[in-house]
Amino acid sequence: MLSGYSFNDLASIFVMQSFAGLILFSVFLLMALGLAIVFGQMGVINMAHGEFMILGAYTTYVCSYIFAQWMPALFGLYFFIAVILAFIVAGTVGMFLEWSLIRFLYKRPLDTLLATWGVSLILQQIFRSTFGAREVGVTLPDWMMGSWNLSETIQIPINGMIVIAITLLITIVIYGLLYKSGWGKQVRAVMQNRTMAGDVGINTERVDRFTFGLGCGVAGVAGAAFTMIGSTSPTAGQQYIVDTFLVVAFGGTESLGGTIASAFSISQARSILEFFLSGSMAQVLVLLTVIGILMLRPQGLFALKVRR
Amino acid sequence: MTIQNDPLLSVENLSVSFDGFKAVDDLSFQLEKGEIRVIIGPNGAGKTTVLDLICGRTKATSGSIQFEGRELTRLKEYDIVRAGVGRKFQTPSVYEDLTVFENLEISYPSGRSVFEALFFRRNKEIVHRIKEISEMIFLDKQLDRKAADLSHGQKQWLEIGMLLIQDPALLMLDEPVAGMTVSERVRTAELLQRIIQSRSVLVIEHDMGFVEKIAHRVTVLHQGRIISDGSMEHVKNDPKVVEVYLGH
Amino acid sequence: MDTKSDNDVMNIPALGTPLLDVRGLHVAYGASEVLHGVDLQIGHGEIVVLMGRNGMGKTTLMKSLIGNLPIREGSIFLDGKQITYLPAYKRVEVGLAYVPQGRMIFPTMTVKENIETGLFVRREKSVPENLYDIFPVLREMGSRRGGNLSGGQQQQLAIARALATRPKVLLLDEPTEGIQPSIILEMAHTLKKIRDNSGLSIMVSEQVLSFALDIADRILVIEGGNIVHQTTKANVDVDLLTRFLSV
Amino acid sequence: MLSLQNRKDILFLSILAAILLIVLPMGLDAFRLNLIGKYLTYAFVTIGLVACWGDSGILSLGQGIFFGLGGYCMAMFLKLQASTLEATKNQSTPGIPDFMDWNQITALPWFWKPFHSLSFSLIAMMVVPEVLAVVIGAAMFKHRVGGTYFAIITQAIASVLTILIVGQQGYTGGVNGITDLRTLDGWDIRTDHAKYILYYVGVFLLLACLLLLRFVRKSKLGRILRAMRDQEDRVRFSGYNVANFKIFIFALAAAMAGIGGALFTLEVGFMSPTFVGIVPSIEMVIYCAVGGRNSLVGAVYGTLLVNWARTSFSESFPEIWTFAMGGLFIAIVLFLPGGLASLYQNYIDPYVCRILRGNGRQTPHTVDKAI
Amino acid sequence: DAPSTAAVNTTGLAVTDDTVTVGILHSITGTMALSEIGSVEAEKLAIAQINESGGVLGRKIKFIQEDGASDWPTFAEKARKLLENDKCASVFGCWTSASRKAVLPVFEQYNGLLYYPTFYEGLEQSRNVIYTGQEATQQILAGLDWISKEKNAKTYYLLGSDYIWPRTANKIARKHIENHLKGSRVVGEEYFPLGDSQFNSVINKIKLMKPDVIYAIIVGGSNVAFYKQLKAAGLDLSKHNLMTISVTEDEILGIGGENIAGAYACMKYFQSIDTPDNKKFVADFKKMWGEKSVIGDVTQAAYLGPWLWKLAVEKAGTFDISKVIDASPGVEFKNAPEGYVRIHKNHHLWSKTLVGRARTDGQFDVIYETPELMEPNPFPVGYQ
Ligand SMILES: Nc1ncnc2c1ncn2[C@@H]1O[C@H](COP(=O)(O)OP(=O)(O)OP(=O)(O)O)[C@@H](O)[C@H]1O
Ligand SMILES: Nc1ncnc2c1ncn2[C@@H]1O[C@H](COP(=O)(O)OP(=O)(O)OP(=O)(O)O)[C@@H](O)[C@H]1O
Ligand SMILES: NC(N)=O
Ligand SMILES: [Mg+2]
Ligand SMILES: [Mg+2]
Repeated sequence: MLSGYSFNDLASIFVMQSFAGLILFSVFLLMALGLAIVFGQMGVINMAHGEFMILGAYTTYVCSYIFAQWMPALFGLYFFIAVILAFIVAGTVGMFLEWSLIRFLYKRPLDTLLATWGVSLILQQIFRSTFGAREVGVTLPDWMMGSWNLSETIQIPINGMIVIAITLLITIVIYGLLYKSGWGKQVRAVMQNRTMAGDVGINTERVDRFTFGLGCGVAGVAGAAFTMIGSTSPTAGQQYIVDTFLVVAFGGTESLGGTIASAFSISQARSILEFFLSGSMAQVLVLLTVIGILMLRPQGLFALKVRR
Repeated sequence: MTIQNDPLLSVENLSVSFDGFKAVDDLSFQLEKGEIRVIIGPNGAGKTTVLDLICGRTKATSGSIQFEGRELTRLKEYDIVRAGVGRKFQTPSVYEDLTVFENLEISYPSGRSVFEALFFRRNKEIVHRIKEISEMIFLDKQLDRKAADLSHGQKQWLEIGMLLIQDPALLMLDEPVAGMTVSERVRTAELLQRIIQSRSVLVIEHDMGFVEKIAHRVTVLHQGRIISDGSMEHVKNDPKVVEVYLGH
Repeated sequence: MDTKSDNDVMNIPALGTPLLDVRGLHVAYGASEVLHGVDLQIGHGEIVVLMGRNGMGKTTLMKSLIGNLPIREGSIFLDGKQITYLPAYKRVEVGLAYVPQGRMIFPTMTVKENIETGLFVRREKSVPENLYDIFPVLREMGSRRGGNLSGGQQQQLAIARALATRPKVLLLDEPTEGIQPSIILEMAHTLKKIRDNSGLSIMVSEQVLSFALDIADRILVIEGGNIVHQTTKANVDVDLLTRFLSV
Repeated sequence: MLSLQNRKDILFLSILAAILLIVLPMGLDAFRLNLIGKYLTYAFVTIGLVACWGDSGILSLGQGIFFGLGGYCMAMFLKLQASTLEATKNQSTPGIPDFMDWNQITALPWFWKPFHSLSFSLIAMMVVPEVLAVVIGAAMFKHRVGGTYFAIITQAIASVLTILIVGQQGYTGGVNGITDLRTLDGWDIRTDHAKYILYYVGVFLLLACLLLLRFVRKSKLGRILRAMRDQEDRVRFSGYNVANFKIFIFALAAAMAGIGGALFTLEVGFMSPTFVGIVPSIEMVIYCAVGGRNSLVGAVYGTLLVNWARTSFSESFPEIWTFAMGGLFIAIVLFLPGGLASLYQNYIDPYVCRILRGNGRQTPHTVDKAI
Repeated sequence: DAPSTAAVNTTGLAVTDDTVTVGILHSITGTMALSEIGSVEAEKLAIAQINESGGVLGRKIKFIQEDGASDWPTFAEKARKLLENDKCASVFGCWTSASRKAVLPVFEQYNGLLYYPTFYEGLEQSRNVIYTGQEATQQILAGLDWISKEKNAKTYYLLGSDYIWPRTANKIARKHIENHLKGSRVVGEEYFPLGDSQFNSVINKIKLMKPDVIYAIIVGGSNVAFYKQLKAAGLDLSKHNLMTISVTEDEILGIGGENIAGAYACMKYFQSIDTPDNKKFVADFKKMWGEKSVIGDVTQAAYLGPWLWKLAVEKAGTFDISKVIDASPGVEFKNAPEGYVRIHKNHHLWSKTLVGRARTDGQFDVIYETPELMEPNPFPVGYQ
C-alpha cells in the first residue's frame, strides 16, 4: 500500500502515525493509571472504573455548559477547571464508595468485582436519569480542536498534545506520590498487609479512603481528557474496561513503570498494526500477543521478584 | 555391586543466585541412606534455599542434584515427590478445610492422576495405613477433627504424617519444632528416631537441644557454603561455628 | 521507678499506676471464647514473659492488646489512657508496639522502607541510627526487599520496625522462633539494653524457658485463656514452670 | 445406610426436581415456562462455576465463550437445516445460510460442512468448548497463571472471540448472530409443544449434570480441588500435577456450559455473539455468587432468581430496572457473602438436620460437602 | 359509534370496547439507548396525538413498553412477551438490524406486526414487518450520484462500523461507484468494531490517499470520536467532502455541530425541512419532549409507525393482524413530516432522498432533493 507515494508523503505520514501512536499510548496510560492504583495497589477489581471516567466526562460537560451559559468570556480556559473538578468529583464519589462499600470487602478481593459491577449499573442508570440516554456533546474551545501545522503535510492535533500533557503530568504526580512521598510508603504498606500497617501506627482507614479516591479521581481526569477525542454517554465507560485491566495486568500490578511500559507496547503495536490491517484484526492480534506474553510471565512484564 | 554404598542424595557444585546475590554457592554434599542429617547455620545462610532447590521449588543456576541416580534439577515438583522426596514447609501447611483423615488420605500415594482421583475408592489398606501413621504422629484420636482446629504443634505433626504416608526415601523438614513446646519437641524427636528405618531425613533446625537429640551428622552452612561438617560434638566446638552461629 | 528491684508478685498493685493495665479481658473467635477474663499489669520498664503451651492464647492476648481482635469484655489502660476501643493505629500513637508471630514484613518494600513505615506515627523523617546499631544486618541489607530476607533477618527487621514507633510498651510474640542461637543470646541482651536506654516495658511470649529466664523480670503462665501462675524471676520454680509447659 | 449428608442431597435434588418438573410447569403458561427454560440453560454455566470457582478457586470471566461456542455449534446445525434449497431459492447462491449470501460468500465454508450431521453437532457442542478450555487451561495453568490474572485473561479471550465472530460475519453471521432457526431434523422447535419438550429435556440434562458434578465433588478429586484452592503448594508437593486437575475441572465446566449454550439455541431459536462477550460472562458469575458459590443447587436457584428479578423488574420499571439489579448485587455481596445457600445454612439447615438425623450417621472421617 | 369488539378483533388481541394495546420495544438501557430513545419519544408522541384525535376505530391506544436493553436475545424475549403474553395488536420497535433479525422469527411465528423505523441494508421483506425507514439503495444511490456530479468526485474512501448494515451499504455504494459512476473508484474500505474510539490511524491513511470523498457509515458513540479526531487532525470538512448516511441530528448532539459542520448527510428527512407539516411536527415534538430535543431521520420514521398502523387498521376495518397487513400496501399518509408517504407492496415506503449539509448548530441545510419519490427496492439486482 505504500507504493506510489512521494518520499515526502511517506515521511509526514510516518511522523503523524508516530504521533497517533503516542496519543494512543497516552490514552491507554491515562485509562490505566487510576486502575493501577485501585487494582494494582489496592487489589480492588473495580469494574466501575469506566463509569468513573464517564463521571469525569459528565463533569466536563456540565462545566462547559455553565461556562458557555454564564461565563462565555472565560470559555477558552474552562477545560482546565473542568479537569480539576473532574478529579474532585470522581475522587469524592470514589471516597464515598470506599466508605460505604469497598472497605467491607478488602478480605474478599474477588467479591469487589461483583459489587463494583453492581455499582457500575447504578452509576450508568444515574447518568441516564440525569443526562438522558443520548450522548451529550461536550463543546471544546476552538483553539483546542485545531491542529498545529508543522509543515504543509504534517499536522499535529492540539487535543492530542493536551492529552499527552495531562498524562505526563498525572504520571509524574502519581509517581512522586507513590514512590517519593511518605504517603506512598503508607499506601504500599497498607496494601501489602492492612492489619500490620495498622499495627505500626498507620491510619489504614484514611490511607484506604484517599488511595481509592485518588484512583477514582485520576479516572475522572482521564474521562475529562477523553471528551476531546471520544463520546460521553451513560454506557461509554464499558468500552474501556477490558483494555484497561489488560494494560494494568500486562505491566505487572505492583509497578507503575510496568503499567507505563505495558501501555506503551500495547498502543504502539495497535497503532502500527492498525495502519496495515483492519482495526478488528489489529485488536485481535494485539490481545493475543498480550495473552501469550502474560502466559509466559504470569505476573506481568514488570513483576517484582519476591520469594514465594 | 556398589549400589549399596551409593549415597541416596548427592548434591554437586550447586549454586543459585538472586539478582546477583549468591544464596547458595558451589555447594556439594552427600546424604546416606538411613541418615538423619541436620543443616544448621545463621539466618540467611541459604538453608531453606537448599531445600527449595532439592524439591524443585527454586531452579538452580548451576550444579546437579542426584537422587537415587536420577537428576532432580530437570524434574517437575510433582515428579520429584513421586521419585521419593518429601518436603515439609517452614510454616505448617495442611488443608484446614479437611479432616485429619482426609489430609492423610489426600497425601496417600494412589489416585494421583486426574482420573484415578476421580474414581478413587477408600479401601481397607488405605484406612489401615492412615490409622498406622496417625498413631505415629500422635493424632490417632483426632482423625475426625478439622485440621483447622488442631494446635500449632499438631499441625506440624500432621504435615510430617502427610509426608510419611507417601513413604518417601528422603524426608526434608524445615524447622519442624519451631513454635513447639518443650514436651512437643521431645515427642517430635522420638518421632523422627522412629521413622528413619529405611529412609533418610534432612532437617533444618535452630534448636540445639533438639539437634543434639536427633542428628547423626550436622552440616553448617554460612553464606551459601559449608563451613563445617561432622558430628554434633565436632561442630559445636568448631570455632568458626561458634563465631558465626552459636555465639559465645 | 527502680525496675531492677525484685517485685514480689503480691506487691504488683503497689507498683503505683502500672503502665499497661488489663482487666477482665474476654476475647472470642466467633462463638468460641479463647480468653476468659485475663488480668494483667506491666510496670514501667518491666520485662514480662508470657509463657504457655501451644494454643493457650498467647497470640490471642497480644492481638487483642494491639487491637487486631475485638474485645468482648474488659478494659485496657495504657499509661492511664483507656485504649480498649481504639483502632490499632491509635494504640500505637498512645505507645504500644507489636511484633507479631510470623513477623509480617511488608514483602515488596525494601528493608529501609519497612522500618520507615514505623516512623509516620511520630511524624519522623529518618530512621534513628541507634536502630542500626542494634541490628547492623539491617543497614547492610537496607535496599533488599523485605520478603526476600531469611526468617531470622525478618525477625530483626520486625523488631526494628516496632521500635521505630518509639513505644512505651513493646509486645513480642515468640521472637525467638526460627532465630539462630547466637542472635537469641544477643536478643535477650539487646532487649534489656533497649529497656535500659529508652525505659520502655516489654512483654514477650515465649516457649523456650532458657530465654525466658534470661530476660524476664517476671513470668506469667497462661493456660486455657487464664493467667494461672505468676512469679518474679527471683522466685522462679523451674520445675513448676516446666510442668506447666508440658502436656 | 445413607449418611446424613447423602440424605440431604437426595432431599435437595428431589425438591429441585419437583419444582422444575412439576410445580413450575403446572403453575406457568407456555411463555413463562419457556423463559424459565432459558434461564436454566444459564444454570449449566453456573453449576460449572461452582466447581471451578467455589471449589477450585479458578474464577473464569469468560464462561460465555463456552456457552457461546456450544450455542454456535447447535446454531450452525439448525441454520443448515433451515437453509434448504427451497427456503433459499431467492439467494444468489441457494442452499447456503442467508447471511453468507448477503456477504457474497458463494460456497459453504469447509468448517461448516460437518454441521450437516446432527450427531457431529451434538458431539461438537461439548467437545469444541472442552478442547478450547483444555488449550486455554494448559497454556495458563501449566504456567501458573491464576487468581485475578486468570480472570482478566479469560476476559481478554472472550473479547478476542467476540471481535473475531463479529469481524468474520460472512462465516459467523457477525453481530446479528445466527438467526431464524426452525427445525431440528425436521421437528419444528418453535411450537409450544416443542418448547415444553425442550424444557423437560433441559431439566433432565441439568439434573444429570448436577449428579455428575456431585459425584466429582465427593470424589477424592473434589477434595484435591478444595485442598488446591487453599494450599496449592502443599498439593503440588504431595505429588499431584496441579495443572492437570485445574484443566480437568475447567474443561468439565466448559463442556457443561457448551450443553447450556446448545439448549439455549434450541429454546430461543438463535445465537448471537453477545453471549461470548464479557458482560454475560460476568453476569453468570453473579448468578453463581447470588446462589452461593459453594452450592450446586444454590447456583441453580441463584440463576433463576436473578433472571426472574431482571425480567420482572424490567417489565415493571423499564426505565430504572438497572438500579434494582445493581442494588441486588451489592446487597448480596455485602450482606450474604455465601449467597442464598448461606441463608439456608443459617436458618433452615438446623431443622432439616433434626428431621433427617434419625438413624443417619456421619460419613466417617469426612467433612461432607453439600450438593 | 365504535364498531363492536367482536367485529374488529376475531383473533384474541388485546382489544377492549375502548382500548387497544400496542407494544413499544426499544433499548432504553445499554449502548443502543442513545439512538433508540428518539424513536420511543416519537412513537409516544404519535400515539398521544392519535388518541387525542379519537383513537383507532374508536379505541384509545394503550402501550406496553419493554426494554430491549441493547441485547438481541432480550429483544426476542420481549417480543415474545408482547405478542404471546400481552397480545399486542402491533409493535413499534427495534433499531439495529441485529435486533430486527432477532425478533423477526418471533413476529412471523406469532403473526405479529412490527413497524421498524431505521434505515437499513435491505435484503429482507417480511409479511410481518412494515419498514418505515429507507432501505439501502433508496438512501445511497441518489446521494452518490449527486456528489459525483456536483463535486466531480472520482475517488472514494469507504468507512463503516463492523456489522451488516454498514458492510452491505458500502457494498452497494462500491458497486454503484464502480459500475455506474464513470471513472470513479474506491481507494479504501475499512471497518471498526462497534464502540471503537481510535481513528487516528485511518485518518492518517486517508490523508495519504487524499480521496475526493470520505464515505462514512460509522454508528453510535464511535461517531463522536471519529469526527472529533478528524477535525483535530486538520481535515476541514468545509474543504474535504465527507458524506455519511449514519449521522442524524441525534448523533450530532454528541458529536458537536462545530466538529461536523460541512459534512453531507444523505437520508430522507431532516428536522430543518421547511414545510408546514414538518414545522407542526417539530413544534409538537418539542412541546412534548422539551425545547432542546432534536429529531433525526429515524425518529421521524418511528413517528410514522403508529399513524401508518392507524390508517391501515381503519382501511381494513379491523385490528386482525392479517387483515391489517393485507390492507397496508397502498396506505397513504399525506401529511407526514417528511412529506407524502405511501406503503409499497414490498412493505417499504416510497420516499424522496435528500442531501443535507451539516451546520454548526447541529441542523442540516437541505441542499438537494430527488425530484421523484424513490421506489423501495430491498433486493436490488446488480448490487448484491
Ligand atoms: N527469591 C529471592 N530473592 C532474593 N534473595 C533471596 C531470595 N530467596 C532467598 N534470598 C536470600 O537468600 C539468603 C538465604 O535465604 P534462606 O531463606 O535460604 O536462609 P535460611 O538459611 O533458611 O535462613 P533462616 O534460618 O533465617 O530461615 C537470604 O539472605 C535471602 O535474603
Ligand atoms: N482465627 C481463629 N479462629 C478460631 N479460633 C482460633 C483462631 N486463632 C486461634 N484460635 C484458637 O484460639 C486458641 C488460642 O490460640 P493462640 O494462637 O492465641 O495460641 P498461642 O498460645 O499463641 O499458641 P502458639 O504457641 O501455637 O502460638 C487456640 O485454641 C486456637 O485454636
Ligand atoms: N439498520 C441499522 N442501521 O442497523
Ligand atoms: Mg529458612
Ligand atoms: Mg501464638
